[in-house]
Amino acid sequence: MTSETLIWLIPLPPLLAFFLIVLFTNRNKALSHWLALIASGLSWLAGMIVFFKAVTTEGLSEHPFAQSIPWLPTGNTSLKIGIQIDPLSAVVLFFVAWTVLMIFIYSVGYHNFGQPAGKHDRKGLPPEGAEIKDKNGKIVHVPSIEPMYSRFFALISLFAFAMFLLVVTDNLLTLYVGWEIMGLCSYLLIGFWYAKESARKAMIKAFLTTRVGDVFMLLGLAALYSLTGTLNYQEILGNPAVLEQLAGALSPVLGLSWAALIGILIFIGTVGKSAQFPLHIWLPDAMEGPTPVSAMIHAATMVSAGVYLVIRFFPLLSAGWEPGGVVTTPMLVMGIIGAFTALFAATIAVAQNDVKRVLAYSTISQLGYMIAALGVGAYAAAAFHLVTHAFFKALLFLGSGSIIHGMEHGVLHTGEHIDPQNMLNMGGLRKKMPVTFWTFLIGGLALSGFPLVTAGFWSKDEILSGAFTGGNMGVFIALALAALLTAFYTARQITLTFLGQPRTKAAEHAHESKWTMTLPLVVLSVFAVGAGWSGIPADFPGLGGLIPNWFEEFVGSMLHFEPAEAVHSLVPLFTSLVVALGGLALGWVVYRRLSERVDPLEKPLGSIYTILKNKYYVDELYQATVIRPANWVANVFTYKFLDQTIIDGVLHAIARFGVWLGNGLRNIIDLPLVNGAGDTAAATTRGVGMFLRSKQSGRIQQYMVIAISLLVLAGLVIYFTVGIS
Amino acid sequence: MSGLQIVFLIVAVVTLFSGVMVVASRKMMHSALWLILTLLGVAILFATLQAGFFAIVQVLVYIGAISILIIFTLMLTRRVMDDEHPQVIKGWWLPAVMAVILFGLIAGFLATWEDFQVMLNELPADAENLAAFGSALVNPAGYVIPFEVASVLLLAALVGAIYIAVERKEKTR
Amino acid sequence: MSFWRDPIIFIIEWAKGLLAGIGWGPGWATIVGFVIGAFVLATGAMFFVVFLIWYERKLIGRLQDRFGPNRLGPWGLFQPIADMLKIFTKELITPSGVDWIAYNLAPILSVAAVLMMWAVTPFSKTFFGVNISVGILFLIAVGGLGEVGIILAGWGSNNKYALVGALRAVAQLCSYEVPFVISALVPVMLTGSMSLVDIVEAQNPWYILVAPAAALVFFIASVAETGRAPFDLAEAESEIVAGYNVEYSGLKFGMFFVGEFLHAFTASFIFVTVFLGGWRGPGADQIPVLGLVYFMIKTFIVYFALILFRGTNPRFRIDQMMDLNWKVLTPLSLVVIMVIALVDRLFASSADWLRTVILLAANLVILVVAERLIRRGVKTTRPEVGSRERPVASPDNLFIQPGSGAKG
Amino acid sequence: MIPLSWYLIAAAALFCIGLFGVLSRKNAVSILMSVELMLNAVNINLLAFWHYHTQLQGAGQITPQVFVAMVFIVAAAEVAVGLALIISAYRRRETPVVDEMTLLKG
Repeated sequence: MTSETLIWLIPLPPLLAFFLIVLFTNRNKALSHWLALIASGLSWLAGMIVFFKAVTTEGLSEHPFAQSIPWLPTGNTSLKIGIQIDPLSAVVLFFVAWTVLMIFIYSVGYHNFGQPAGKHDRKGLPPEGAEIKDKNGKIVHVPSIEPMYSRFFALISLFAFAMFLLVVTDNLLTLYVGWEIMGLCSYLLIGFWYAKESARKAMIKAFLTTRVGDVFMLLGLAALYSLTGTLNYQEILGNPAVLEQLAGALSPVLGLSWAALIGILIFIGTVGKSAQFPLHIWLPDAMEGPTPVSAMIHAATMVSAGVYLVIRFFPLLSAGWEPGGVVTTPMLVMGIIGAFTALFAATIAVAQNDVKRVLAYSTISQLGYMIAALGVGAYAAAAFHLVTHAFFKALLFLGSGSIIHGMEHGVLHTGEHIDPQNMLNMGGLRKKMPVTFWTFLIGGLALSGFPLVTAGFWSKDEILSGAFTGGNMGVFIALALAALLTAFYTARQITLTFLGQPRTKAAEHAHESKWTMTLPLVVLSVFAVGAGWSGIPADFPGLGGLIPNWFEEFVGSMLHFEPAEAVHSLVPLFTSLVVALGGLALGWVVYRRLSERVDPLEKPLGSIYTILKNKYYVDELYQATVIRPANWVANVFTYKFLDQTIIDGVLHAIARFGVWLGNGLRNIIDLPLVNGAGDTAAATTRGVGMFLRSKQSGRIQQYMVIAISLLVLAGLVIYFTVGIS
Repeated sequence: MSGLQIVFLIVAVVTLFSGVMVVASRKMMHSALWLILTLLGVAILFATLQAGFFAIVQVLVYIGAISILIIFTLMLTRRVMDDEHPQVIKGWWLPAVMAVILFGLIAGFLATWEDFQVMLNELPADAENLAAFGSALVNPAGYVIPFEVASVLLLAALVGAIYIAVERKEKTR
Repeated sequence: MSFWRDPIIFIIEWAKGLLAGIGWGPGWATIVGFVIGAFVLATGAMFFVVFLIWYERKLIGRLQDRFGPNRLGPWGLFQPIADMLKIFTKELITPSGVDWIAYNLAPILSVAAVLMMWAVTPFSKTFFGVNISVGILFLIAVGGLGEVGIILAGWGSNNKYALVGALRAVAQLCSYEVPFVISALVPVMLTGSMSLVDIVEAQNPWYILVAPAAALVFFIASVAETGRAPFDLAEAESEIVAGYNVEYSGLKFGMFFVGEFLHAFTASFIFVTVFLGGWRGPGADQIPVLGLVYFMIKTFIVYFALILFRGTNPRFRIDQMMDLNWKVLTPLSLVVIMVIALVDRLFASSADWLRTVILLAANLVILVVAERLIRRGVKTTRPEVGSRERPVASPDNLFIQPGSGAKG
Repeated sequence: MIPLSWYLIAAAALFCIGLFGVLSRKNAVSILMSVELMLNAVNINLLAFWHYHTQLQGAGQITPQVFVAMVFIVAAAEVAVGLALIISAYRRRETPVVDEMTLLKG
């Protein structure tokens, strides 16, 4: 089998699994999860083979594995469907395959496979737990299996299909298809427990918010197709002539070039999908889904798609840009939005108590990093951070799921009524859940960029140095501050959760999750450390050159120009060292001795803390600026003023006048003259109607005779007027 | 006048005559039998056009399937089969006049075309290129979509016909 | 070309030469040749039926532990001739109320349809009526004319039994055309041509060895197409008197009778043509007349099988007949054609013998699987029909004398 | 050797006969038969033009053949559904005569 054939086959097993589960096996839980697991395993296997083939192929970026077939003929051209694996999609495929497989395995344990069904469990609600008798005949509470277990596996299989499709495709159209299928899946997965009102609201919010971005993206896509006549990556991005033309031509909007306009439109799609600043509000709410798994899909896989898209379209976004030169408009927009989002989300994360929400905001912040990196032209660094972030964020989310699972176990055991997701209720879990602790620690250190060892350090360092050498000091400072905050809230999270003493009884009774949940943690923690070593900069003091900077060579070959000669400076390196270590230390010091369930920062920060806790009131802002005004306009202006006062008033006046006039006229003209004529007309109409009624006989043939007669008549007329000449 | 022309004239006259009989006979069964003769005549006309494949398919589909189906239906609706009453509607002369005028019009319009009187010569033996025809039907660059649509149509017709014609029994309690 | 190698073609060439000698052009000579050939073939076929009837009666007799015809002539060989004479001399009764055209056209059509099939069958390498490029389609199309004949008979007779018989017959024939056509597509696909001549030439080895499953379906479907036992519902004597031909007598009945025998024989030689290599055999390429001999031998073997089939199987009920068609043969033939298409395509480049072996294996697998599936659907225990015990024939019974064996 | 015009005229005549049948026959089955006549007329035309174009351009033309095949398919589907409808209507209303099916009468 050639690589191309194999690539075609990558997305198919999950799709097949989806249909099989939905159509046939949804009654049988074990069979359903085996189907899903085997399918994702097959995709993983194929993905790995393709990845290693791609890595060992020389000059892959010039001659990617690609193949396409015509799909929809549209006039002279035809929309094609095809596959393409180049260095960028190869590395994305690598981490997608791994994380997807791990999620699948993890889900088996997370949904309590092998546990009895709960008596009060209903479809659409999280399982409440079951009562069983243990050996001594005592009734104990244990977690119960998810009632819609098969449905979950079907949905994540479809999700995996869409993600693989998005990665292996060679054109924007198929990418868009995968993109939208993912949107649908995220809608369904966020609202997986659809009986909860909050879940329903969150699913609608996520769907609608991302749709805003998607509409703009579709506009960009349509513009691109109408200008170039193709949506294929190679034909647009691999062709300098096309890019040059697009960058040169002026669009009708704001004096932007077409390249800039399309770039911004596509970037708005990313803003929606990857939860960047104005459209970030859906992501924290998306945590309503089945805790870690869906959250991690939304945080580690799907949002990566948005970043993948802009990385993929970087040649277009940066069309006309020379390294070291003035950045293009889209890049400027990306730099500003990315840096702002990174800092903005990091500050919010500091004040969140929900273990998942911290991670959600952290995700937004890290995605902002990548966008900002692209904004300053650090192409390979962005891709690198995308990969490392996917691994350690997946690890953190799965870890948080494990924590919550352990806490839920404790809650079930003790019967306490506390929120198992609130970090203030935890503490001291280190001894109860050692595997989770160590893996979570690795993930957390990677996230905060713990020097030299973790993957996060290398990628973040590259971004910082990219921002520094890119000469964009504003971006650099914002990112550095964000990194400091990142380290701080990470330390806060770890300290609150694992260190110190248990603050509730439930935390005392928490215990380690099953191997199906811990195995993915271990695997992912290996990558959270190891993935960084593939991209150590060659000029790093001390370590540089020990291992070749493979990643930059591999992915960097995608760009057709040489990256700027890096003026290496120790400033960014020191910055990243200082912010990482400093933030971590600060977090540890502040939260080390927490015993009561109150955040020690709440008092000193005062109102700032409240603002942060309420996420800068963005939701409320939208409520006040978009939703309320819309309601107000509808109610007060349109209904009360326009409708009731003006229109109705005018109408009433006309009516009154009409009544007066009518009364007058009636007696003078109407009764004698009009009525007489009217009656005659009515009688005539009636007569004609009676006559025509006999023509509507319900006999089709009669109608047809009439139709044909007219046709023949028309034919005769044409024949004797036109035909003869 | 060559032999083929004579054959054509005889066949055409027979075909048209039996066509008239299809619409004119009082007995439905006779009308169906005349229809078979007409269809056979059309098949022979196909053969004179050197479209042997379609001639055979005409016999296969029309005579072997369609006319049999029609006769079947006639047998199932037997009450009127022996009906000796007029089978045409009262004002039948109007459609007749229409048909004649329409025929005149078509002929008149056709006569204005310059190639109307062109002779159809004998084609080379491989003109009816069935292999090319067959592969065009399954070629994405050819007619695969119409072909697929037609297959779906046939399937839908099959299912629909069964659904419509099946005698629904009252639900037994 | 010597006379002995290919006598028929020799005679035809000689006759053409004779006509040319008189001064007729080659075109007219061909036309006259066709007319004479058709006449000779048709007449020959009709007389051949006489022999077929004897053959069949003899065999059926043996199957039923009787002697069969054994009085007139050696081994009763002249018995059918006597029957024929009797039929010729019988009165032609035309019942009142019949539709004259339909009533009289029906027997003619039912024989003509069968005879038309002889026009495209290659009897030997050189001896065939015409080689049309869509030979197999022609066979099926002409089969449709036979159905018209039956319908005409049933309707024209103005008789309820006849009508019911015709309806049954046509339902059966229409239904069995589906697996018939699909299984006939297998040889077409393997050959790449619909011409019967090409199909015979391409059979190396015989297609029954390549696609036995298709051959089985084809055989059963063609038996059903002939309307003989066990598929003789259309003339089930015990149910609807004699089916569509109940109102016919004398020679008109004889035509139906001849048509049926001829159809059975034709079905067997079509099977031979399509699946058993037609005239192929050692030396048939060099000496075409040998091909004719091989062809006849094979045909009689198949015809023998047909009679065994007839003699050993009870008649189907109508629902069983339909079940067999729609639930067994049609799906089976669809599976067979898909599998063969797939295998043939996958192994298109490998050696011929390898492809043959793989196709054979695939067919056998299909047959085994189908057999398993059918067995699962069959009710193994049949419901008891009567509750009381039936009287058993015993020596006490007055109608059976002890010691007198059944003698036919 | 036969002029194209003969075919076209014959087809037109057959078409008009069919049209007359559709417009004037009472029985639904009859109408269906007349429709078949019209379809056949169309097929004669298509094949005549196939011959004409093949002769004109010297190569076998595929498109007319495809059209003829489509007409066959559509005719088969139409007859199947049409006859099923007629049988169904006959069961309900005890008549296949279209004249008596005047549910749309105003």
